[in-house]
Order: sequence, then structure tokens, then C-alpha cells
Amino acid sequence: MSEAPTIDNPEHETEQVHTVAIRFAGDSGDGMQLAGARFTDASAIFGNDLSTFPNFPAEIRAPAGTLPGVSSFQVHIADRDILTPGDQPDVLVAMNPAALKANLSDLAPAGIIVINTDAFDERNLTRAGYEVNPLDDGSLDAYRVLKVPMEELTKTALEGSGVKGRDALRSKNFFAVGLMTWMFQRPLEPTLEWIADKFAAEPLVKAANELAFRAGFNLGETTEMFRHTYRVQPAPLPPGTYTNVTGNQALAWGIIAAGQAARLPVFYASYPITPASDILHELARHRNFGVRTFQAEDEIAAVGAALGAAFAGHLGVTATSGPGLALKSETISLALMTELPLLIIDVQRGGPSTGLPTKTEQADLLMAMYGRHGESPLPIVSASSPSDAFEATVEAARIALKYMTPVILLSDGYIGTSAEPWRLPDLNDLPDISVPFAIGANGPDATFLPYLRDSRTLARPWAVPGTPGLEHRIGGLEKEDVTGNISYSPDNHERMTLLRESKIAGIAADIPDAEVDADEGAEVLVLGWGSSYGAILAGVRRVRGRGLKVARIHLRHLNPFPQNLGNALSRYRKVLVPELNRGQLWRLVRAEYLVDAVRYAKVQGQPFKAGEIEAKLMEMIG
Amino acid sequence: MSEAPTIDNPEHETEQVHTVAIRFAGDSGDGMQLAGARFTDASAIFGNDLSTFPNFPAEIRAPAGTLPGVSSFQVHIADRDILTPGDQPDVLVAMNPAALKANLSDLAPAGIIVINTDAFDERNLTRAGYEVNPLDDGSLDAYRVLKVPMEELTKTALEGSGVKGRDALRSKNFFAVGLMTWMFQRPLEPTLEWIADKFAAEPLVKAANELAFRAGFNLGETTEMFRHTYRVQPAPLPPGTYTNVTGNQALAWGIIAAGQAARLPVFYASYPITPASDILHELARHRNFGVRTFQAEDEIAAVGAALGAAFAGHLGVTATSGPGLALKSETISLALMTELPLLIIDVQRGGPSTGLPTKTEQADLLMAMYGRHGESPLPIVSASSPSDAFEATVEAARIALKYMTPVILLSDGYIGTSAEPWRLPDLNDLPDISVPFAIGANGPDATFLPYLRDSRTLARPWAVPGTPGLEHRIGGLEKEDVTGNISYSPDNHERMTLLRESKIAGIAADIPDAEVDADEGAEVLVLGWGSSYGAILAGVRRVRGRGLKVARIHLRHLNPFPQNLGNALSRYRKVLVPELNRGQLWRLVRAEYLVDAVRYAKVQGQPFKAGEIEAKLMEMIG
Amino acid sequence: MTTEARYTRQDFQTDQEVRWCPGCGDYTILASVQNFMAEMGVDRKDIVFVSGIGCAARFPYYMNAYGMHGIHGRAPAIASGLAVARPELSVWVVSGDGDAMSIGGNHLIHSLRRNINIKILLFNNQIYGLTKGQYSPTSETGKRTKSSPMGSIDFPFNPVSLALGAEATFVARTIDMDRAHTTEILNQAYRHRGSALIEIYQNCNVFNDKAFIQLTGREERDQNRINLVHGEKVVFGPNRERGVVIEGGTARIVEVADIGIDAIHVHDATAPSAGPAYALSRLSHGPFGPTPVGVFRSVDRPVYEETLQQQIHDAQAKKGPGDLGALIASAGTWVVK
Amino acid sequence: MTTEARYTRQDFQTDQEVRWCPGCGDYTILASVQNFMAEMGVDRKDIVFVSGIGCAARFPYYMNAYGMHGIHGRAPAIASGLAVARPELSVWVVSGDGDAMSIGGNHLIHSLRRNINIKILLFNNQIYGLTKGQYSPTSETGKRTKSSPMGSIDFPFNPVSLALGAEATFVARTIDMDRAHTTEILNQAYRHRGSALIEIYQNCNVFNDKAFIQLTGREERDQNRINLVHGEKVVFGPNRERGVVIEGGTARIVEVADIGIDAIHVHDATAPSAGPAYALSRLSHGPFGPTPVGVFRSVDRPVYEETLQQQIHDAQAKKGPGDLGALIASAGTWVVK
Ligand SMILES: Cc1ncc(C[n+]2csc(CCOP(=O)(O)OP(=O)(O)O)c2C)c(N)n1
Ligand SMILES: Cc1ncc(C[n+]2csc(CCOP(=O)(O)OP(=O)(O)O)c2C)c(N)n1
Ligand code: SF4
Ligand code: SF4
Ligand SMILES: [Mg+2]
Ligand SMILES: [Mg+2]
Repeated sequence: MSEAPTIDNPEHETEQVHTVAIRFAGDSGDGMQLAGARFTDASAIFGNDLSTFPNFPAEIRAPAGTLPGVSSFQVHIADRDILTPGDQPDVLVAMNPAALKANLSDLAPAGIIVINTDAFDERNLTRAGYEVNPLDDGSLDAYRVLKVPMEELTKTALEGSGVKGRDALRSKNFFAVGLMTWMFQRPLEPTLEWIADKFAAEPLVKAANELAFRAGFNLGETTEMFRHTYRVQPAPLPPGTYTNVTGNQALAWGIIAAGQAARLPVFYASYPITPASDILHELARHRNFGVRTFQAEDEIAAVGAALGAAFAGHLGVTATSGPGLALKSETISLALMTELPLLIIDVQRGGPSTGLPTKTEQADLLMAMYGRHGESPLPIVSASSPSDAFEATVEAARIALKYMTPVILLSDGYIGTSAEPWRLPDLNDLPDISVPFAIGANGPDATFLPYLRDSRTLARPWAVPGTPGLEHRIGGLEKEDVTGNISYSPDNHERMTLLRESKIAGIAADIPDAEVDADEGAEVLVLGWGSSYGAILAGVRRVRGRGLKVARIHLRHLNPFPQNLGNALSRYRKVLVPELNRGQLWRLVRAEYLVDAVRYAKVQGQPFKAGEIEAKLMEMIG
Repeated sequence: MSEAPTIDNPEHETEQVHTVAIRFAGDSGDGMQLAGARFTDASAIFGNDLSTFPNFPAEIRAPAGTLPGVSSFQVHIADRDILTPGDQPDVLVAMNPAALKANLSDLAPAGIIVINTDAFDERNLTRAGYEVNPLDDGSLDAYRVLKVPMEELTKTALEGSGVKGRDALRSKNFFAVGLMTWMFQRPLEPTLEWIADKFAAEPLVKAANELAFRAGFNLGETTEMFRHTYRVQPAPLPPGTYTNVTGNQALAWGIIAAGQAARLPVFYASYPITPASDILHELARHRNFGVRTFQAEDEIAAVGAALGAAFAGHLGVTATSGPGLALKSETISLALMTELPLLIIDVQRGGPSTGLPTKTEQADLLMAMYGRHGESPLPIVSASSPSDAFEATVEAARIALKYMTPVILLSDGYIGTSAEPWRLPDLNDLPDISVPFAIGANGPDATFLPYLRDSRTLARPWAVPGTPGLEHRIGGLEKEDVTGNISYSPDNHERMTLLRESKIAGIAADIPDAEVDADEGAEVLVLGWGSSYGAILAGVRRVRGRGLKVARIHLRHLNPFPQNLGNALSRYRKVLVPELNRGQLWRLVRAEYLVDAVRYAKVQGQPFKAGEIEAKLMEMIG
Repeated sequence: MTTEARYTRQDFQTDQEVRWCPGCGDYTILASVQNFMAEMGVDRKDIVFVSGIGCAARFPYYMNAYGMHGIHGRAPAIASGLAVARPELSVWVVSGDGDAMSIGGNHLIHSLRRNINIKILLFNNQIYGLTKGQYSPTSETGKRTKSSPMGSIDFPFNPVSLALGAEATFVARTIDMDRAHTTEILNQAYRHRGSALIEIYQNCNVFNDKAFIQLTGREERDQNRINLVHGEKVVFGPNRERGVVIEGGTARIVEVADIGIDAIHVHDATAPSAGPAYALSRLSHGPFGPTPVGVFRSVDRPVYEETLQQQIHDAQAKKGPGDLGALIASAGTWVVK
Repeated sequence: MTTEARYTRQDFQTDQEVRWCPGCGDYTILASVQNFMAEMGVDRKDIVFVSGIGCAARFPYYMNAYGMHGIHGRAPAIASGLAVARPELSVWVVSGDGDAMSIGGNHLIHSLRRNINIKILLFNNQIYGLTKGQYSPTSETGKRTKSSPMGSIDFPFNPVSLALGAEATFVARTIDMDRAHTTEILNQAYRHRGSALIEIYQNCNVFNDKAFIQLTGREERDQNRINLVHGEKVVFGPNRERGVVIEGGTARIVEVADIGIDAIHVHDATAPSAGPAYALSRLSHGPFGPTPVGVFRSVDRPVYEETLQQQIHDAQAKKGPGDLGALIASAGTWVVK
């Protein structure tokens, strides 16, 4: 129970702790994601701040009981605002030997292990690669081990319910949730309500899960074995209505919100790819919002269709992950040349090539920046956390529409699949990001000049089919300034190249300065972007907790950079750039500002831990 | 006759000049590319150094007589070694009004204009947008204008040949070549031989072209109108056998040479695209070399097939231009992950999107560097001139094979389509770039470990199908170090990311240091890459001609950089980086070495002129 | 969508110079299309032409309507987005044999199976024109081009067969030179609900001249042109003395006299099975002998964007129009005071 | 290529854990293929499996031969390069319905028309398995999946029809559960010279369970499975009481008793026209009723890489083996002393 370890007092029955991180781990088939989500929701409703980290095996289902088949869900709950799912879990629920083996090394010193002993048979031990049973060989002595025959107990609980055998075992995840619910004194209702709602149509399953859940809870209440419960008080979060949201969900909702804020119908075209597919799934559910989802034959068709819809006057959106973004690049370049608004979302995963499809990484930044032929600048916006994806999406759409340009929005697998509480925004505060369509001639003799730019934004007018008198043609060949006719003139090409560049550069004046979260007198600044937000801020807090000074900038806009960035960086003796890549933002700021920044590169498919940032900062401040 | 203007002496009949640049310009249908090439070959055989610049309209044939339809070919000949096609032509051959209009502004002050007066009728003048005939309104007074009714004269020459009317007019380009051949005292034979050879099967056409050519030559000999001939002596080039070669040709031959040097069959897969298609055309002609050409259905298939062939043990090659490189990026990333040798050629053109397909640009460098998802470093090699493309190609193949990696070779439209004399290399000097296939087990128990690396190069073994006992599987998911099995381990991913990075970085030790062509005491260094080689060197020579000091580096290797580059740059007060883009190498060296270089960005679809580099250097030297 | 607006061909001309080679078949097709557009009666503002890259793909610049000159091969994808977003528009795709069948093959077949209301004009000149004369996926085997100096070794597609294999609901073939026939086919395609593929044999007089001479030559055409007319016997020849029978799935050319007119196949473009149309498409594999032209197939099937629209209506009818506030609160909320 | 080497199925197993869901049809296919490989008699070192991405595409890891797990949709392109470079190898592609028909559709149709000697196994489970259950280009209209909660509005491809539209020389269909049939089809494909498309109905018990129940269920299969056997009448049913006739290009199911056995279509996989095969492919549009399985078509046509090899031989015979020195001097040279 990191940040406030208070569990070493055996006298008390219920202990107050500030934070606790629990990891549910089991086989892919054991329902651990569900277990984690249920515990999370109950904690959310109880009022804790929280952060989650689902970690599931790569795409293919691995054989039951093996290490590659292990699936886990970590949830960090706290009585104060927290930022990461916790560096080390305090509690590990291990449903089988493989889950124990795969996760043990992460567990906090002297942490608690809750073990489903029924799964520790010969067969499973061998599958997990254990030669001796770890429950017997003393290898867990440094931990507090609680052995629970969950399968037996679940079966017993279900006796008479009509559900038995293998089917009964399916409910064992609810048994585990029940036990943890007791141990951490969560309310029972949210989970019971969820079960009732979800399985309304399957009364047998409903009854079974309820029984298992209660049995788990009751085991805690009634047995000697568990001497302790822990209580994590509600966190004093800012007042408001909260929900628990994943990044993909928030992003999908952000797309709908952007359509409303722009007063445009949304056209979302996509080809499924991990970890972006859930955005498609979410949007497909909401036809009543008028959202058109189009599952294309491939990524090129998806971005092509979104571009066609943009030409038609819709908010054209497409989402993918790295391999798909690579495929879309030629079409993005067409969007850039035709200067049509288009929102391209990249939920980054581990690369290169197919890489680590279910893991997280931030290594597509340079591709977003430079992955097109010719001079083809475009704005890049990033989301920093699951809930932040909502606002980031609206902001990306705002820029696309106002500046008539494709925009790349970077999220990542960690943001996309993990969850955190989100204070619901007041939708009346959504910015008005609508832009008027051109409806009349803008040239001499009532002609329409599709490349006559707005003098302030340098955006060209958006004249959509159906508008009388504005019939015009656009395309990928170099355009003549103002008229948009094809032009091979050398001077015009240079002028247009500069105009496209200036238009994007000019957005810097239309975005907020980077916020410098600085201690007076700090000499080290840490510069981050994207999903490392939580870990960096938590790391910074720890450093501050040690009485040291540090400054922090977290970027939403990666192209153009905020106007004050160069100046801000130059004020610090050392600049640290932690990234889940080999130093991509680092290269950009070096080239842009000639600042001798230090990179902190982590490429493990895993998010930063607060402790890692803390340690690195200590070293630099040192 | 830049660099030595000596034509203002009206007394002499034949004047010696050091250099002269002639531009043949006419309608696309007028055969100007052919005319230029004939004149060039005759000059080459005569022994001049030379450089050419074909400039033709974008892909679609424009209407006859209009400005977009103008096609031109500039050839620069000299009695010394020259580097560019000449900043300003000394002589303009204008076959119609549009050709005059489009090219006049480039002509050197007091230059010569040879005009085909027959084409200056109402219709053509209007098509070219002339309201008054420029031959009448005094607008050409500043030039020496020679009016020749070429069409009439050609027709007359062909009387009795059996070729008449429109057909006869087809030969007027040879009339123009004949006239220039006389004016610059070229030998007649090369052109006559070429005609005889080329039209052997069409005796009528052969006769017509020969007659027109001789008529042009004779017109000079016999009329009063031309008081001058000029003589450009052979250049004292290094001894050897020379041919005149375009970059695409040299590159295609370089591919064949690389195959021989590697003792591997060549598999070349490509989808046609301007300006790279000629490489396919050239290779397709040489089936007797065992070269397999595969015209794929698209760029993705082309690179996929080349990669399949690489897996099969061939030298897999694919070429394209910017839009195609964008499409290939996902597959290149697979090549990088599977660590197979692959040569990817990008003959860059004007971008973004379809851009300026027939114009030149250097704006794909950052895409070559970063245009892939995830961390995916690969070596980048560039060609500096048409003839240099041969060696650059062999070098790129060498790296691909030795380091088992995809390599991107950057050429551009200017290199690809223009020509220069090339001293034929001694093929015995071709490096041996062969690498042995794996033929036996390399692991315990006679197992094969496809990712057990060579400790020096970090290359993995290349075991090709057909080799008994080495059956193995590779793919795009992250690989376990040594075994190549799929691995989702965080540490392994980081290790492999670093290994892939180190392998590429390590190539720096296997390439020559950058050659610094420096005057003692120079404070300004100019850093270039690719096709600006000639213009930069010529500009530097001019600056030196003025007695000023300057240093110069021209890079063949763009990733990794030569080991001495950082140091070399740091020794100069100012570093100028001229590029046909908005500063791409400039960004790379800034990020890498934190050197406050100055960019000289030109994005006009046209190569640099020596004068531009000279002027910029003068400004910097100050 | 149709209005009172009445146009002449000139109304569809633009101020852009037409930049095809003199004599190119594209000019004729442009004239036919402009003429047809004037007849079609759709308001100019509601017409969109989308193309890829190629000589043919320059087309939108010459049509006074909305237009996008896209990138190589992607026009069907772009047009799909347009048409699905705005079903009230009249969306036309212009593409070459390289653009549509080579790099764009995947988008082509998928847009056909989805039955999105786009009309795809495939200008088939059996060559890559714009890139100056390489063989294309419709070039005949053995063709010598710049990229196949010893003869192409690719077996070509038959665009009509491919479209039928891809579940197209409307497939036709016509010829650049025959403007009346082209216009008639355009008209039928326009009236069809859903996607339409119209293969137009187009002469590229620079890189593949006379490729269609068997169907356009004065002498040859009567021998070779098989007009498919819905509801009529498939007969052809100068005196309609030859005909087509389909037996066991194979179409064959016969002398009508030998077999009797009753045995001759009656063309039914609306046949429930695509089998007969496919059988007819196999009569020729390239325009080198007797070759059918006309509408091979024209059948009804739900149009993608109409069904999508319907789902939107149904969802709104069931759940009401979207309420964003309710949506973001839908996964359960709690209140912090 | 074939050697004396004789294998058992075990020889083709690898040390990699097979990571499909328990009960997945892929296991059965793997067993069939491994068995067939042992029978085929080709030396293991000369066999290459290439795949894209998907559950099916994991296949190469489990085959002890050379293999490449490629990227999504591109396996036919990669395999084409391999086979054209090294015609002596036995090259197999394993692909899913998304991999081959959605993102990879273009490479699929082009490799078929070129008749490159690659054998494409299309594991059709009518769903995207690996990405957890979206509808695929072979999913039936109306299917409710994660990405189509109101029902898919795409009209699916019929892979056999598409292949026939794409000029395939060998097209077959089989079923995961029927190992004997699968083996027989693999054998015929292997013996065919050129490209082969084998659609294998594959059950995804997690995301699309029982999709093929009409062809595999104990009760249903006798009613619905139409076995195509070259040279035999197309009859089916528990008592072979039903049969297929092809009239005017349309295949139809009839009661044999009604029409007489003589009128029943005799299957000819080698028919010069692809028409009959196409007509048969239209009998079903998905495995929801009577559905033909077996070899639809198997015809000879020059193999791409063999013709290429021939061109190389011819060029060498004519010009001699390439002389690089002569080549670079071929455009005319001059000597500077
Ligand atoms: C991505 C990409 N690849 C290749 C090209 C080059 N290219 C332009 S048009 C074309 C083919 C043209 O042939 P076709 O589609 O038949 O049209 P046509 O010119 O014959 O009308 C090619 C290969 C391109 N513009 N973009
Ligand atoms: C470029 C790219 N786009 C998307 C994906 C995600 N993806 C992986 S497999 C797959 C589809 C799998 O379906 P199918 O080919 O039918 O194979 P199955 O899993 O059903 O065997 C998709 C969309 C990817 N890996 N790469
Ligand atoms: S190249 Fe051929 S298709 Fe293109 S414009 Fe010229 S004639 Fe027409
Ligand atoms: S998801 Fe379906 S296809 Fe994939 S392994 Fe599981 S059962 Fe097989
Ligand atoms: Mg064409
Ligand atoms: Mg599938």
C-alpha cells in the first residue's frame, strides 16, 4: 500500500490506509479483467480516486494455464488524488500458478498474496514451469500468503443453485471480488446491482455470480484466516459527478462531442486494429447520435472514406494504430494538399512492425511528424490520460476544422485500455468549434476561389457539394495560390509550401502557452507528453515530497509547440525528457531549440512507474 | 557561355569558349529531349565535360503550343570539368512562342536566341498568351536573335525524300540539332550514326532525319546570317573510357553490378511511377543477366515481393518515388523486424501528395528516416549525381547484405533524368559484397538460432529455404533475442530495440569519414547531400575563385552519419545546409550535434544553381 | 436531387484546358458524359466526380461540377465516404485500368459488393497512359511494352468477370467511339440504385493505338460487336446471322442457321443469378474477337447508405436522438460533494 | 523437389506452443496439413509457409518448415516474390477471411490471375478472430458483431466466385472438420501447376461458433453438402435424391426424380470456360443451405515464374549471359587519353 504503508500493525481489525494497489491475475479464461473492473467500479462509487492498468496477453489466446496466457488487471485506489496504477501492487490475487509466477516479481515487499489453491495441481504447475510447488518450498516466505480453495468454495456456495461443475467454476472470479470487497471494505451494492443488470436475461448465471460474490465476502467475515481489513477513505476529489472511463471510451465520446460542438455529422471510418478497435465498437453503438461508422476494407480505404466525407462536409474521422498509420500516410498527404479537415487518431502500441500489439508505446511521434513524402506539416495533439482523451479529441477537431487541415491525435494502448475516474464536464462549456461553410462566391465575377485564404488563419474556404455556384475541383497536384488550379510554376510551389507551413506554424498563436508547474528555484525541468503524464506528475510529487525542487511541463500540442516552450526550457539547467520510445520528443526539442536535453527512454511496452521518474529526477538533481 | 563569356568579339569567325549552355525548347511533341540528347552525345564523344537537365511537362500531355506543353533540355558543355547544367543558358533554341515565353527569363544577358519563325503564327502566339508577336515588338532587343524558318527549310530539305507534309515536320528537331552542331563545331558522325542505327528499320524516317540534320548544319555553313561559330575544346578529363549516363540508367546498372558483386540473383519488383519507372524499363531489358523484374499491382505488393525474394536468398530491390515510399513503409518495417536485406530506392520528386511529379526535390529524407511506426532505424544512402548513382547503389546493397537490414537509397528526379559523362569503372574493382548464407546449425543440439548475431556487425544469419536443417520461422511480432521466437517480455523488447538501433549505429564504423574539402582557415562550411553536389561544388569553386575560403562536406551516408561529422562541423563558425526542401538534413544535424546550422531551403521543383550557392556563401562569409 | 435545371453540354465544361493527347479517346468520353449530364437533369451542385491518378483521372478538372482528383487507386474509397455521408449527391468515379484494377483493385471490389451508390467509369485503354506505356492488368499476355520488352507474362483481368465475381449489382461495357451507346449505358447506370461498373473501351492513340479496332473498325465491328440488350436474343454479325447460346454454364458462339433462333440465349440483365452474365463475359477475354457490349447485369439489392440511414432512423426511433450528457454518464456515476 | 524423404505428421510439428483457443477449427486444419505434408513427399527444407496476420496466420509457427509470419493482407505478395525467385520451392499461403479478402484482396486477385505457383489456404471463419469479433467480408448481411451491433450492412463476398472472377486456375472449397476431404483437396492443389485458392470453412468457436453447422452438423450435413467430383453428376442428399442442373448459366437444385438423372449437371473442373464453375459457386452465398464443396475448377495455364524463367533462357540464348562491362558501354563511349 504504497505511499503509506500501514499494514504492519497486527492488533487492529480495520486499518486505515491511504492507497492500495491490487492486482487480479489469472488465466485469460478466468475473467480477471471483469473482476478488476467490478472492484474498480465499487471503489469509484465509494469515492476513491483510482487508476487502473489492464494487461492482457497478445492477440492470440494462449493455452490455458501457461505464462503467455496470463491476464491481469491492476487497480490503485486512494483517499487522495493519484495518477498511476501503482508501481508495485500491494496485493496479488493469483488464480493459478502461472499468474503467480508471472506477477510475483512485481509485488511490493511483504505484500499480500491471495492464492486460489485449487489451481495449484501438478498439471498447472508444470504448465507454468514450476518444478516444485511454490506453496510448499518456502519461496513465498517473504510475503503474507492467504490460501483459499476458491474453486471448492465457489462450488459449495453454488450447491442447489442449479449451476454446477465447470459452469460453477466460471463464477470464481466473483468469489475473488467478494473476498477483496470484504478485505477492503467496499460496498456490496454496486457489484450486486451490476450482476443483476448484466445477467438479467440469464437468471441462473445471475444467481451463481451473486452467490459466489457473497460467498467470497462472507469467507472474510467469518473465518479466522483473515485478521485484517483495510479501509481506504473516499478521496477529497473536486466536487462533481464522476464516472469511470477508459481512454478509448472517452475518445469515442470526444468524437461525438466534437461533432456536436462543430454542428457537423460525424463520419467515422476505420479498420479494426488493436488497441484502437474499441473506438469503433463504441461509436457503432450510437447510431442514434447520427454517427455514421464505416468499417472499411483496410486502413487506406478508411482514411480515404473519411476524406471523402470531409469533402462532403462531415467531420471525417479515422482511428488506427501504428501499422495502420503507416498505411494511411499517402492519403493524409492528399488531405494536406486538398486542405480538408480530417481527424486521424493513432492509439500507439509497441513497434516496429506487428511488434507488441497489446502493449503500450509512444514511438509513433516522429512518424506523425515526418512520415509523409514531401514537405507535409500537420498539427499533432496528444492525450495525457484516459479521461483527458475527451478534451484532447475536441481540441484536435477544433484545429482540423478551423485550419482546414488533417490533424493527428496521439493516444496509446495504456490510455486506451486503462480507466480512471472522470469528473463529467459541463457540456455547456464545450467550445463552439463550428466553422461556416462557404456559401457564396469570393472572387471576381462571382467566381469561387477555393484557395483564397482567410488572412488570419490561412485556412481556405470549405465549400461542400450541394452548394450552388461553388462547384470546384481539388486534388493532389500542386495548386496555384488563390485559384487552386493546377500549377507547376516553381515560384508558386515554393509559395504554397511556405503557406502550408505557415498555416500550421500559426496555430501556435491559437493554443495556450505550456503550463510550467515549477518550484521557485528549480533547476531541473521534466518535459513529457502523452500517457506518461500520471507517472511523471507522481514522480515529481515524490521528489517534492523529499523537499527538492523541480519543474514540469506536459505537452498537449506537439506540433506546433506552444510559443513559450523554447523560452521555458532555456530557463532550466537540465531538461529531462522521459518517453516510452528512444527519444522522439527529445529529438524534436533538440532540433528546434538546440537545448541539450537528456532523454529517459523506456521501451518495454509498459508505462513509466512513478518511482522510475522519481529516481531519475533524483539523479539529475543530485 | 557562363564562366567565360567571350562571344562579344564580332571579328573572329570561330571563337574559343570555355563553356556554353544551350537549351533546346519546344512543344512536347517537338522532340526536344531527343534533340538535346543527340547534341549531348556528340559533345561527349567530342570530349567535352558536360551536364544536362531535361525539364518536361507534368505527366499529362498538354495541348500543343501552350505553356504547360513546353518541354526543354539544357546541356552544358565545357573544356574543363563542370558540375551543373549551367545556371543560365547562353543559347536558347525556341521552337515555338510558348517555348520562348517559358524560357526567356532564364537566358543569360545578351544571350543568343535561335527561333523557329514558322511557329510564330497567330494561333501559336495566342496559345502562348502573346498579344503581340515578340519578334516584332522589340522585346527581344537585348538578345542576339537568329530567325530561322525551320519548318520551311526542313520541308524543302526533304523534298524528293518521299516524306512530306506533317511527317516532314517531325524532322525539324534534327534540323535544329544540325544547326547547333555547326554553330558549336561538333562532329557530325555521332548523330549520323545514331540516326542510321535507330531508324535502321524505317528507311524513310532515317533518310528524312539525316536530310534535316544535314540541312541544319549546312544552313550555318552557307548563310551570312550566322557569323559566328564557337568552339569548346575537349576537357582534360581524367583518362579513361567515358559514356554519357542518366542517373536512372546508372542506378539500374548499379543494381545489376550489386547482384554480381554479391553473387546473388537480382529480384526487382516495382510499380511504375515518375520519375523512377525508367529503372524498371532498363532492368526489364536485361533478362539475360538473370534479373527478374516483377511489375507488381501496387507499391505494397512490390516491396512485399522483393522482401519475399530476399527471404528466398535473392538481392531484393524495389524502387519508387515519394507516394510509393509512403505506401511501402509498413512492409519496410517488417523487413526491419525480420532483419532481411532489402534495397529500397526513392527517386524523389516534388511533393507533398501528387505534387509536381516530373520535378525534383529532396523532401523525403525525414520520411526515409522516420516514416515508420515504432522505433525503426535503418541506413540511408544517397546518390550525388547521375554517374554516382552506380556506386551509391552498390554501397547501399553492401550495407543491406552485410547488416541484414533494409536500406533506403535516395536519388531524385534531377539525378534520375539528367545525364553526365561517366568514366567507366574497372569492374574488377567492384567490392566483393557477398555474404555467406548460413548452412549449418549454430545453436546447441544442432539447432538453428535465427537471431544469434554476428558479434561484430550484429547481423543475424541468413538461412534461405532449401537449406536442410535450418528450417525456421520469422515474422513481425517482437522476437526473442537469439532464438527469434515470439516474445512479449518487456526486457527483451528493450534489448531488441537497442540491438536493432546499435546494429544500424554501428555501420558508422564501416563507412569512410566525411571528406572535408576545406581551405585552410575557412570559417564557413557548406554541408550538402544528394543532387545538390554539383551546384554546391560549383558555387564553392566560384567563391574560391574570388579568393575566399570555404569548406565543404557532401554526405553519401545520411544514417548513420560518418563518425567524424559532429567534430568536423564543430570546427566552423558557420555551417550552411542547402537543401531542396525546408531543412531536413538541417534538422537532423541540429538534433544530433546541437550545431546552430543555417539552412538554405529551396522548394521550387528545380535544382540549385551554382550562382545561388555562391551568393549565399558570400553573404555568410560576409 | 433532380431539379428543373436544364443544361446544355457547355454548362458542364470548365475553364481548364483539356490536356489529353490529340486524338485520345478520353475526349469522346468527356463529350458523352457532359452531354449525358445535361440530359440527366441533376442539379450541377449535386454532382461530384472523384478520380484517382492517370490520364483518365484528369477528368474531374473538365467537368463543371464538384470534383476531387484523388490519389492513385483510391477513388472508390473516397467516393464511398462521400456517398455514404451524403446519399443525396450523384457521385461518379472516373478511373483507368491501372488505377481501378491494379493499385485500386481492392477498393473497387469492395465498393461493388457493398452496393454503394457510386457510378464507376473505368476507362480501359489496356495500358498505363500517364506513366508512358507500361502494360496494365488488362493488357493482353505477350504485349511488348517498356516494362515488358519480351512480352508481358501477366494473364489479364476481364473487368466484367471480376466485377461479377465481386457481387456487383450493375455491370456494363461500352466503347468510347460509340457516343450513343455510351450515353444509353450512363443513363441506365444512373437509374440503377447502387454501385455500377461501366467498362469503357478507350483508345490510347499514343501508347496502345487501335487496341479496340476489332470493335470500332469499319470492317471489323460488324463481325465482332455483340450487343447485349435486355430481353432480346443475343445475335450479332452483319446480318445478325450469329448468336450466342449458353449451355451448362458455358456461352458459345453459333451460327443461328445451324441451331435455330429458338436456342439462342435471351439476355436477361436482371436474372437472379449472376451466372448468365458471367457466362457472357467469358465470350471474350479482351477485345480481340466477338465481344459483348451493353449491360451485362442490373439487379436490385439494398443500397449501403440507405440501410445505414435506416439504422440511424431506427436507433433514433428506439432510443431518441443522442443525448451526450446521458451517454457519458451511462457507465454509472457517483457524486463527490 | 520431391525426395526420398518420408515423414510422419510429427516431423512437421514445431516446439512452439499452439496458441489457438481450445476447440478452434484451426487445430484440425493444422493436423490435416501436417499430415498431408508428410504424405506429399517434398523435402521439408523446400517448403515455405507465408502468412499475414490473424488467428489463422499464426500457422507458420506450428509448421516445421521455412516460414514467414508477414503483415496483414500481404502474404500473397510476399509469397509471389518467393515463388518467382525460387520456383523450385513449394510455397503455401495461410490467410484468414479478413487477411485475404479484406485488406489483402488486391494481392489475392492479382496473384491468382498471374498464376504464380502458390497455394493459398483461406481459413474462412466469417469473422475477425484475432481482433475479437468484428464482421468480415464473408460475414452474412445482418450479422451482429461488436462493430455492427445493429447488424452488418455489407453484402459479403463469395470467395469462390471472386477467385473465378479473378481468373484463378484452381479453386476449391473444403471444411475443417472433414480431414479426409481437406487432404484430398490439398493434394489436388499441390499437383496443380500454378496458383490455387482453397477456401476452408473454419469454425471459430469463440466469436462465430457453429457458422458452418449446416455443413458439419450430424443432422444437417447430409441435406446440405454438395460434393463436387470431377466427371460425376452433381447429386446430393441423404439418398442422393437431389441434384444440380445448369440452365442458361444458372445453377439450380432439383429433385432428381422430377427431372431425371440425365439432366443433372456433370461436373467438369477442367472445362475451358469458367462459366460452369461460377454457376455452381452461385448455388450458395454462405454456408446456410445446400453448398458445394470440392474442386470447382482446375485448368492449365502457363505459370508466371516458368514463363519468366523461359524469357531469361531465351534472352541468354540470344544475347549470351549478361556482360556488365559491355552493358555499361552500350550507350556509346569515348576515350580520354
Ligand atoms: C502511389 C502511386 N503510384 C504510382 C503512380 C504513378 N502512376 C500514375 S498514373 C499510373 C497508371 C496510369 O494508368 P491507368 O490507370 O490505366 O490510366 P491511364 O493513364 O491509362 O488513363 C501510375 C502507375 C502514382 N501516381 N501514385
Ligand atoms: C495493418 C493492420 N491492420 C489491422 C490489423 C489488425 N488485425 C489483425 S488480424 C485482423 C483480422 C483477422 O481476421 P481474419 O483475417 O479473418 O483472421 P482470423 O483471426 O479470423 O483467423 C485485423 C483486422 C493489423 N494487424 N495490421
Ligand atoms: S497517353 Fe494515351 S490515354 Fe493518355 S492522353 Fe495520351 S492518348 Fe490519351
Ligand atoms: S478467436 Fe476463433 S479463430 Fe481465433 S483461435 Fe479462437 S476460436 Fe480460433
Ligand atoms: Mg490505362
Ligand atoms: Mg477470420
